[in-house]
Formats: sequence, C-alpha cells, structure tokens
Amino acid sequence: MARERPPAVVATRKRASRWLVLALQVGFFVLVTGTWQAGATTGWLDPFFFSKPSDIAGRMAEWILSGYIWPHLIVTLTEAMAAFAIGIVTGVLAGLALARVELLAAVFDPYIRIFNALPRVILAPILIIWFGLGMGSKIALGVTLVFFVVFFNTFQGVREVDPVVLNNARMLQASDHQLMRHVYLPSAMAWIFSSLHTSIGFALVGAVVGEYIGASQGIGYVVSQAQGVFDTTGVFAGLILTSIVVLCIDLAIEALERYLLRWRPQS
Amino acid sequence: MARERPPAVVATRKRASRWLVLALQVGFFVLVTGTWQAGATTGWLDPFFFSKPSDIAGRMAEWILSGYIWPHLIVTLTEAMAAFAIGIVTGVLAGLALARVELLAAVFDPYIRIFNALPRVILAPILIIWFGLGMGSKIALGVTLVFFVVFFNTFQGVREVDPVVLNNARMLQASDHQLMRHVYLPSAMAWIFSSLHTSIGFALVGAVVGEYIGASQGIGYVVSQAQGVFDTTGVFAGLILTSIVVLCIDLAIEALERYLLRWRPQS
Amino acid sequence: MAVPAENTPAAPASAPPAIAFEGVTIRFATPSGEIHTVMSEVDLAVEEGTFVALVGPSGCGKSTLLNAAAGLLFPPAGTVRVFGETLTGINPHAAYLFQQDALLPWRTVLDNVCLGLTFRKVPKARAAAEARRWLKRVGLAAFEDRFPHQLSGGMRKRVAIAQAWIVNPRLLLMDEPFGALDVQTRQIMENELLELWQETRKTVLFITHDLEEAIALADRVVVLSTGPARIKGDYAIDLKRPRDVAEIRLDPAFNALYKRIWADLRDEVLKQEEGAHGA
Amino acid sequence: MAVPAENTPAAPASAPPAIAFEGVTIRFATPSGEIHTVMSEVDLAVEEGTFVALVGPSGCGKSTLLNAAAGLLFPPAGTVRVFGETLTGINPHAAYLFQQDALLPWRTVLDNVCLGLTFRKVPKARAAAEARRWLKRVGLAAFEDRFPHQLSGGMRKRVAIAQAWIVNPRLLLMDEPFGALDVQTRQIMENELLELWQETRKTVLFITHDLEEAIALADRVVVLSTGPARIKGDYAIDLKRPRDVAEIRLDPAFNALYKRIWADLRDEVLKQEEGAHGA
Amino acid sequence: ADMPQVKLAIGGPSCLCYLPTVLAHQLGLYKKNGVDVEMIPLKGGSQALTAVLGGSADVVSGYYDHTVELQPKGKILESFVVYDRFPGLVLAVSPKYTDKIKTVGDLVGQKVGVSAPGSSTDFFLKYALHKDGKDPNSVPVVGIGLGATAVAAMEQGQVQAAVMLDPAVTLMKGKYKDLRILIDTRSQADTRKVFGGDYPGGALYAPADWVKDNPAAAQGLADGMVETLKWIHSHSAEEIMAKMPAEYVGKDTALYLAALKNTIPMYSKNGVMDPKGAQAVLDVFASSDKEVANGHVDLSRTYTNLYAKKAASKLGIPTE
Ligand SMILES: Nc1ncnc2c1ncn2[C@@H]1O[C@H](COP(=O)(O)OP(=O)(O)OP(=O)(O)O)[C@@H](O)[C@H]1O
Ligand SMILES: Nc1ncnc2c1ncn2[C@@H]1O[C@H](COP(=O)(O)OP(=O)(O)OP(=O)(O)O)[C@@H](O)[C@H]1O
Ligand SMILES: [Mg+2]
Ligand SMILES: [Mg+2]
Repeated sequence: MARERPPAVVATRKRASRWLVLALQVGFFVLVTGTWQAGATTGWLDPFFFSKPSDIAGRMAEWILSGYIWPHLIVTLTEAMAAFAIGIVTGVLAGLALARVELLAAVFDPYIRIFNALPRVILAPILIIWFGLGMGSKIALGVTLVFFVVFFNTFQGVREVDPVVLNNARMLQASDHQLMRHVYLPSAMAWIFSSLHTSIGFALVGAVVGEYIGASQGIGYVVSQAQGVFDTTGVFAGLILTSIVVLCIDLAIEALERYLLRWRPQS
Repeated sequence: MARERPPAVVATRKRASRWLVLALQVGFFVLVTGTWQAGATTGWLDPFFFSKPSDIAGRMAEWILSGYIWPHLIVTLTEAMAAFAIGIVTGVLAGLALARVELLAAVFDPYIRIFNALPRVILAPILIIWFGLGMGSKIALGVTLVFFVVFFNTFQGVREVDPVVLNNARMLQASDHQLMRHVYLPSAMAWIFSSLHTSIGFALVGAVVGEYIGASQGIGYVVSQAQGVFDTTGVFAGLILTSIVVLCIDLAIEALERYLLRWRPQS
Repeated sequence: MAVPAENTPAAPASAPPAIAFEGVTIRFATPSGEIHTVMSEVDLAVEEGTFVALVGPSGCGKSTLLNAAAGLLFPPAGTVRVFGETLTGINPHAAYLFQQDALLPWRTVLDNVCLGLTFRKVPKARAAAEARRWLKRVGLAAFEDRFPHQLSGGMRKRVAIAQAWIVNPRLLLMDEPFGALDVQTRQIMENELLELWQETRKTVLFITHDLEEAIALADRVVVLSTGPARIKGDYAIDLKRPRDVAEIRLDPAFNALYKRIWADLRDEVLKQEEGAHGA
Repeated sequence: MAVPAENTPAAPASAPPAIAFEGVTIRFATPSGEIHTVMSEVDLAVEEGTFVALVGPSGCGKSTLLNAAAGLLFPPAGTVRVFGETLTGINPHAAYLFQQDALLPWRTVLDNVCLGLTFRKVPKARAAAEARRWLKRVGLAAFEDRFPHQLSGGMRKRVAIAQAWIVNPRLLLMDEPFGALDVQTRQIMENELLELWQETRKTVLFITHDLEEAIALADRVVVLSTGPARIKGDYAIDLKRPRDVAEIRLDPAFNALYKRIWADLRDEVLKQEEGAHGA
Repeated sequence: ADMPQVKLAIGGPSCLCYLPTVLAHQLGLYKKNGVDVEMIPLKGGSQALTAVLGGSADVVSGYYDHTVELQPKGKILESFVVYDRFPGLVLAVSPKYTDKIKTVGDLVGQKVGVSAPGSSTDFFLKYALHKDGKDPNSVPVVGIGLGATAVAAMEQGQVQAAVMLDPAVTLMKGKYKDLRILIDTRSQADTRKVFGGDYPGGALYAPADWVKDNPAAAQGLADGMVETLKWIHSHSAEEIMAKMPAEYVGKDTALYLAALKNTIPMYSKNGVMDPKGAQAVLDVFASSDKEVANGHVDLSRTYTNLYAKKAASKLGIPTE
C-alpha cells in the first residue's frame, strides 16, 4: 500500500486511476449507444425519430471524409467563438462595474433581470433585422446568451472577495484600477471560469440556433436541412459533431483555468 | 456630514439613497421608452418591427383587463416553475455528488460538457416527441437549460469550500451526509444563488420557446400567434409581461438569498 | 458532563501509545517542481494520558505533524498509529484546534460550539445547554447569537476552544490555542485546560511558541529541529501536579528546565535563521 | 533604501499629532437587532514619531480602534484626524498589518511583498530587488516562489510584515504582529522593528497581548478598558533608547513599570470575565 | 458583368412547395435571364418576409397570402410571378382517429394541429370550417410544426387531425395506407371545391417599390421562373430530383420522389396569377382576420401579371 505515493496526499480522497476512469467512460458510452442501437434495431425506439448510433457514426464519417462538413463547422465555430469572446468581455466588464459601483447596480439591476428573462430565441427575427443574415445576427444571439451567465457570476464573484484581503490592498494604496486588476479580478476568477463552462455551450447554442432560423451555411443550416427532409440521422450527426468540438474547446478552457488558478490548494 | 449615520459603515462606499435610485430607474425607463416612442412615431424605427411603447402598454392593459392573458400566463409560469424546481434539485444534487465523488466527476465530466453544448432548442422537437405537446415537453426543455447552469455553479461552489473549515468539521466527526448538509451546502450557497438568478430566466425561456414550437396555450403560444399574423405589438406585450413576472420571482429569490446568507459580512 | 466520556483512566504501561509516529516522512511539491522534505523519518510515541508540548522554530513542521496525527495528511512514508491502530483516515479519537480560523462562518457562536454534538446526534436541547455551559467557561456567554465575523480574533479562538473541548475526546490536538489571547484570559484558559486534562486524563499534543507555557502545562516538552524536522530534544517535566500556571513559574525547578530547553531551542532557531538568510 | 522616504524628522511640539481620535464612538448592530457600543467617546492623540502600544482584554476593541485609524471604519460619531486632517477615506499615510491572514492568495510570496511598490508604480525589477532584501530580513529568502497556502502560519505572518514595512509609511498600524512567531524569531523581528522605527522615526500604533513586549518596544503603553472601550491607563515608558528587547527586560525600571501596568490591566480583564460569565 | 444582384429569401427551402425557386437556381435559369441570385434559406415563410422587410434580402419566395395579410398593416408587397397554383395544404386525420372523424364537420370540439397558430395552415383550417358552415373558433388549434413533430403528434394521437404539407403527407400516407384525408389541395379538384378556383400558393414577391425600381430584375426572375415551370412540366420527377441539391432531397430518395410526384400537378404552368385565386385568398383572411376584413384590401396592388405574362409569351406558353 505504501509503495508509490505522490509527495503528499490528503488521506480520504484517493485519486482514481486514469485507466479505471477511461474504462468506465467507455463502458458508459457503450451502454448508452448499445441500448440505443438495440432499441432502434428492435423497433422499441422508432429509428424515424431517433435514428441509430451506427447510422449516425456512418454519417459523421462520411461528412468528415468527404470534407462536406468542414466549411459549415468553421462558420459555426467562428460565430460561436466571436459570441463567446464578446460575451465574456462585456459580461466581465459589466459584472465588475456593477459590483463596484453600487448606484449603477441598484439602477440597472431590474433591467438586467428583465433582459435575462426575455426568450431571446424569439427575438431572433429582430436580431436578423439589425445584424443582417450573415454572421452578425448569430453572434448577437450568442452574445445575449453568454453575457448573462458571465455577468451574474462575475458580479457575485467580485462581491465574494475576502474583505480582509481587500482592505489590505486598499491600505497598500491600490488605486481603483489596481484593486480591480490585482484583487477583484483574481478573486472572481474561479467564478468567471465556472460561468465559462456553462457559457461556451450557450455560445454554440446561439450560433446554431441562429443558423437554424436563417443562414446558408453552418451546422445549424445543415441540421435545419436535415430536419426538413426528415433525416433524423443528419440532425443527430450535426449536433453530436458540434458537441464534440465544444468539448475540445472546454478542455482548453480548463487547462487555462488550471494554469490561472494554480495558486489554490489542490483539494 | 456627521448627522445621521448608520451604526457602522465602511468608509468609502456610501449607500445610495432609495429615492435617488428610484428616480434614476424611472429616468432610464422614461429615456428608453421615450426614445422608442419618438422613434416609432417619427418613422426612424419601423413600428411594424418595433411597435410602439404606447401600443404595447395598451395591449398589455387590454389583455390583463379582459382576463385573456391569465390562463396563458398561469400555464407558462407553471411550466417554468416546475422546470426551475426540477432543474435546481437535479443540478444541486448532481453538483454535490460529482464534486464529492471524484470518480463520478471524472467519468461523467465529458458527457456533461457534451450535453451542455447541445443546442437544446433544436432538440425541442425530440422533446415534444418524447413528452408530448403538453406541459411535459416545455418543462423538459426548461430543465435542460436550468440544470447546467445550476450544476456547474454547485460543482464549483463545493470545491471552493475553505479547506480549514472543512477539515475542522471532519475532525468533529461529521458523517459524509453531515458534511454535505452543514459544510458543503452552506459554503456553496452563494454560488447556487448566483446560478439561480441566471437560471430563472432560462426556465422561462424553456417554457416560452417550447410553447412557441408546439402548444395550445401559454405565453409562447400567444407570442407565436401574434408573430404569425405579424402583430409585433402582441409579441412584445407577451414577452414583456413574462419578463415582469420573472422579475418578481427573482426578487423573491433575492429575499430568500438575503435571509439564508445573513451570516456574511455586509460589504 | 452530559456527554458520555470516551476516555478511560490512565492505561497500563503495556498499552499501546495513544499516538505513535513511526518513520514519518512528509514532502511537498514546491512551485518550482522540486520536492521539499518537511519532515524525515520522525519517530515519536505519546503514552495515553500524557500532556506533550511541541516547540520549534516557525515553519519547522509542527502543524504538519499535528495534521498527520489528525489523519488529514497521509505521509508518503512511515505510519501513524493511534491506540495501536494504523491511521488510514480521519483520526476518530481526536479533537483538533486549528492554528487558523476554522469556525463555520454560517453558524452562530452557539451553533458552532454545538457542532460536534450535533454530528454525534445529541438532542438539540441538551447540546445547546452543554454549549452554553462551555461558552460561559470561555467567557463568551453574551455572544451566543453572533456570527464568527462579528467577533474579535481572540473571541473566535475561544469559540474554537469550546468547540473542540465540548466533544470530550480521548486525544486533544491543539495548535497554538492561546496565542491570540491576552495574558489574563490566557491564564484562565490554561488552568481550564489543566483541569480538564486532570479530570479525564486525556492525551494532549500541544503546539506553542511560548516555552514557559509549554513547561507550565506539559509532562513532556519535545523540541523539533528545523528542515527537515527531526526530534531535537525530549524533556520530561517532573513538576508537581496539580499545577497552577501562574504559581508554577515561580518554582526553581521550572527555571532550570527553562534554561536547558531554551539553550537547545535557541540553537535550532539560529540555525534556521542562518539557513534562510544564507539562501 | 530604494523607496523615497515620506517621513520627516521628529516634528516640533506644535505640529498636529500623527493620529488623533476625538470622541470616537463605534457601534455594531447585533443579530438580535440591538446596538452594541464597542467604543464610546474615545479620545487619544499620538504625537508624530512616537511608538504607542495598545493593550487590553480580548474583544475590548483594539482592532476596531486600529481600523478606525486606518480609515476602514467610519465612526458614526467623533472624528479621526491624521496629521491634522480629518480622515474621510483610507488613511494614505498608514501601513496596516492585519490580525488575520491578509496576503493575496493568488500571488507568490515575492509578489505579495512587492505589492505596495507595484501599486506605487515602482519599476518591477527595483521592486523585486527591494522585496528580496525584505524577505531576507524576515528569514524567508528561500520561499519567494511559494503561494501563501504553502507556508506555515508564522511564515505567512512574516511575509505580511515585509509587505507592510516595505512601503516605508509615516504611520505603522500593527495588530498583534508577532503573536504567531516563536520566541527567537520574535525577538529578531522586534529588534528589526525598533531599528526601522529609530532610523526613520515613524509613528507606530502597536497592538499586543504581551505586556512585556509592549513595554520593551514602546514609548507609551495605552490600556484599553473593556466594553464599551475607554482609555483606562496611559503610561509613559521612559526606558533608555536604543533598546535591545532581550536586554531591556533585565532593567529594574522595566519590572516596576510592568507591575504597575499589569495591576491595571488585570482589573480590567477580571471585570470583563465577570461580566461575561454573569451574562 | 453588371447583372442585377438579387437576394432571394426562401422560407423553409426543403418544402416541396418552394421547389421551383431552388430548381431555377440549380438549372442556372436566373443567370440565363440576366439576374444574379443569392439564395438565403430561412426557417419559415414569415422569417423570410421579415428579412425582406428589414432590408436584409430583396425578394421573398413564399406564400402569396402574406401580401394580402400585410396590406392593412401598411406594407405594400407585390407578387410578380406565381409558381404554385394550388396551396398544397392537406387536412388529414390522425391514424388513431380514422374511425371517429370522417368529415370536416366531425372536427368540431377536437384538437387540430397546424404548423403554428396564425400561420397559413391555421387560416386554411378556419376557412375550411367556415365553408362547411361551422364556427371556426369551435376547433382549438395546436401548433405542431411541419416536420417530425407534426408526424409524431399525428401518430401519437396528440391531435385528432392536422393540416400538413408535403413531404410529411406522403410520409404519413406511406406509413398508414388507410390515412384519412379530408381535404387535399395538392389536387385541382379539392382546391376548386374549397376555394372555387385556383388558389395561389408560392410566389415571388417583393415590396412594391422594389418591383417598381427594379423592373429588369423582376422580369429576369419571372423569366427564369416561368422557364423553370416549363422545364418541370416537360421532365420526369426523377429528372427533377436529379437536379436538386442533395441536402434538399435528403437520404430517403424514395420518399422524396413519391412526394414530388404528388406535388408536380400543383406547380403553375405559366406563372400567372388567377384573379379568382387572389379573391379567394382575401376571402380566407376575411373569414377570420378582422383587420383584413375591415381593411379594404386593394387586391390589384398585391400582384401584377405584367412580368409573368411577358415571360410566358416569350416562351410561347398560353396564359388563358
Ligand atoms: N501545501 C504545502 N505545500 C508546500 N509546502 C508546504 C505546504 N504546507 C506546508 N508547507 C511547508 O511545510 C513547512 C512546515 O509547515 P508547518 O505549517 O508545519 O510549520 P509550523 O511548524 O506549524 O510553523 P508555524 O509555527 O509558523 O505555524 C513549511 O516550511 C511550509 O512552507
Ligand atoms: N462586524 C461586527 N459586528 C458586531 N460586532 C462586532 C463586529 N466587529 C467587531 N465586533 C465586536 O467589537 C468588539 C471589539 O472587537 P475587536 O476586534 O476590536 O477586539 P480586539 O480588542 O481586537 O480583541 P482581540 O484581542 O481578541 O483581537 C468585540 O466585542 C466584537 O464582538
Ligand atoms: Mg503551524
Ligand atoms: Mg483584535
């Protein structure tokens, strides 16, 4: 038992082995897709509505090999990343500003909540009027989704700053701007990253839904076409492909998070 | 200056007077609606797309006085609150479980991210196929939106617990269940509440979008009908009415938050 | 006391020690990727019912040793035994008074003191009554409805003391419990601790920076050397019992002990200072 | 020193005091909704260049007084003047060493020590060099790349000391700075403080629980009474300067002072204990 | 080189009712007739219309009825070539209720699915009821969309009947041989029975000002469209399918082909509006939309046959 232990480990939580995790992940995947495949084959699930994992995999392979999907994927990702970037910047800035300036927060608080409750997908036609049928409207839709998730977490994160640490920095004559940069922002970092995991998904939702409503390229367009011709396989293939791409982006975010938050005790 | 000060106030942040805030809020409202009204009247904004505040107010009054809107509103709110409740419970439980059981987190982590990236609005048809045209499918759509926001924040909130406080409770022989209840949950409370502010909006978005896609009642239905006949006034009236209701719910959440988090130093 | 006492009277000499470190080595990874060995092959056994004080220079590894005794740290080499059994998780016999603030910020003073009883499923009313008794002992009866952030530093420490003592453990781990208290309050708390220990013959492992305090309270003073920590000295304190902490300092034997241990300790500290300054 | 010194040589007697509390009253709302008056109409003036120690029972309001001097608390009645000017925000002349851990957890030891210089826009390289000098002085040269959570309690305190001292302020507010240090390190730090103060004639407001320390370091020891806090006693310490903290304790005058102040303080503490126990 | 550029917004391009618009592009007939067309697919007809009114696109390929509907709202839209002479809407009964519902009259008190409340399918249902002498408001409608949701709602019996379009109808018919169809406006007979004449479905229309300012572009579009219609009626369904982009056809080519065969009769032969059809559209709206009923809609401003007739005469197609 005492053979090969890492430098210092807290007693009760044993780090699960990589292989076990991988095995369980694969097992879970096999279980779900296996059930699905079996269900669709035996007719318990109507393949018309649910397709079949084997068909979906085949379709994805076909798209990738033929190169058909790449331009669409690139368009969607461009839109999603633009929405993500804009949403983060505006959300963090608004969160910092409102958390710091009490009057601003008090005044805009109800308006922000109202906007957050607006079903933005329904407003998509108006966004199309404003931002046109190109990437603009998809990015705008994504931003309206990402913004609020990031905003609320940043706002709360700033308020969670340890008052003693804050006072210490103030006594050391930090200017407002320095407080922001050296105290509030690092302190809110864990909060902001938590919101990024949620909002990367929403950035993509914005792009895909925007394309779904009106576009001539992008994954949303592909899915919309497939849905129009009752091609469930195509719908699933498009969605799953996108999700996998987002997973990769999310892993990159996590790597960044691990680097930026390296100062915290590992639990 | 030293006339009437509250018991003990931190020096640099002066609490803005209620009246000033109210005045600025009303001012902002008047500014926005005034510009809108003027724009729509002079033709700078096309009333076909943007309607007019006066018309929208009139429509809302008409709906409320005639009683037309109540049954729809009640349906939508029931769906939204059900989605909200289910989403919170599942999100918090999943967040607690995954944050505590490392193996679970490691195994399900990629799947949760993949699901979070699925554009659920596009999946709405599938939800309708599964859960029917009634409330079920709208609740399901709302849950898929609420769940992830709550989940990611709970998960992170649990990990943010002060390790010294945690170890103290463990030394006092807290069982796993007691740790959860007395340490992890209160510690994650600020995180959970932050996610509730975002997700109450999404609960409503889920309900309204679900109704918009297929239903026979609810605000989404009303809006969809109005949009079908190019009645922008009706679309805005429906959306704004819903938002105002959400605002009220959100204020209730905040009151609860203030009560549950009364233990923290006021900043 | 309302709480069922876990403790037994002083064990026979053949009984296993209350706590035994056997070749305990602890390392941490430093940010630059090196391995920092905080303590290397430490052996230390504490017989049941004894009061042991740990002294040593700042940063030498005292808290780390206590963490290992509590089961919060899992040493990569060596074993920690508690009453003969190898520790693999949280030490179930110990109460731990942390060096840092460790109160639950979301619970009032009263609820914080109750905590250990709540976890042991003692009925609420009985737990509250017991907690009030303890709050009186630490001089905070008037503050039971406050939240921790509404207390001064010394008051928080006293709440933590009540929180640890109320569970009446067999083994008490205390990390600089009285450092934040003023002299008078400190003497009161020290006497309370001695009384508690005498009554129930707990085993106590006590970290302090105050050598006088260590000698006044303990049966045995262990001096830790600096990086990597080793046991530098181990002194039996054969002063009469029961003691009063204020009076015992006037005992001439006290002074002799003080000088001996101090000489030892001073070397250690100077060595560390040099090391640090030289680095 | 690389940092421009703000301080001036000891001011003439007519100059305004470095810090003056005038009728300062501080109250907190308790959870039960009552108003708890922590300090009521406190008057205290500290002349520039003097070293004042504050002593008093735990929870009497020492930290609160320091917070008011720092401009972190805005008293509902009374005024705090700094060099003659009424304080309305953060005190721009003061450095504050907090009772609690106050390091920025996301910055390494070196960056934490640099912090005040960074805020004053001192070039990075110069700030780092200066910070390394200070780290050596507090015996932590080998730990510059650690994050605060990787340090022991006493080490964190020493980093905080370096952090506060590096900015070379006119006014030093220190809340139990040496409580967490072992005796030897503590003496080293005390002597450093005296040297620093002597060199630049700073004004120091110093909270401690250790009356010996107070007398050994200060020009003046102020005893605070308990709830609501008032100035109970104010003793001039006319021991020779420069002092060595270890030697000065052997001075017979030291002992006389100690006994006088101790008698005063003891009353206070006993009173508080009774009050608390009786409540 | 200076060919007029036209952004053409299509609502729901996979609907067979819009096929000629796409096909014309595929055959290169717009370009041949001097317009450079950019196709912009949107989710539905109303989104396409919104895009044009908002200035993001120039011309809508969508149902003509919107031009009538929008006139009382001050939006003057003019259709200049009609490619569907029947609307193609089908009122079908859920397979679960085949025995219970035999006529339009049986629908009273039952839930009926439409693509969305307020859409053309909704108006069609109300008009059919009105024609049958029933109160249009006696039938609660449920929005079920046009795609798989509609099929599921019908199969699961969540609605008792629904107004559907192809390819959904053909798909249902393929799954349920005894699917009961109450009205089938893909055929001339039913369309005439319900509306008393042809009833325009898909058309190219644009803001009247645009048509006025861009007569060359309008003419080019009309020429291309009429030529396409001629091409359709002189080729087999298989040949048409071969010309369509793969993503519009989907993987189930048999289904597509069957639906296409059902739909071909629906396409106009000459692109010209039948004035009786326009009147019928107005009647449909007047039966349930107060604004249109009271709005004194001037039908002559909603369409022009100038361009279509010119195009037809160039190709020698009779225009009756
Ligand atoms: N998580 C960690 N990572 C790296 N080093 C650590 C960590 N925790 C503690 N250390 C190191 O271990 C050594 C001993 O720390 P410990 O807290 O045990 O000291 P201590 O004797 O309690 O000191 P003090 O009297 O100042 O509290 C220190 O040098 C510290 O830097
Ligand atoms: N936010 C607060 N709300 C209510 N009471 C408070 C608050 N902060 C401090 N107090 C009270 O003020 C009193 C003085 O606190 P202070 O921290 O100044 O004590 P202190 O003299 O520094 O004690 P110690 O030596 O223990 O640090 C205490 O009784 C404390 O309970
Ligand atoms: Mg320690
Ligand atoms: Mg204090």
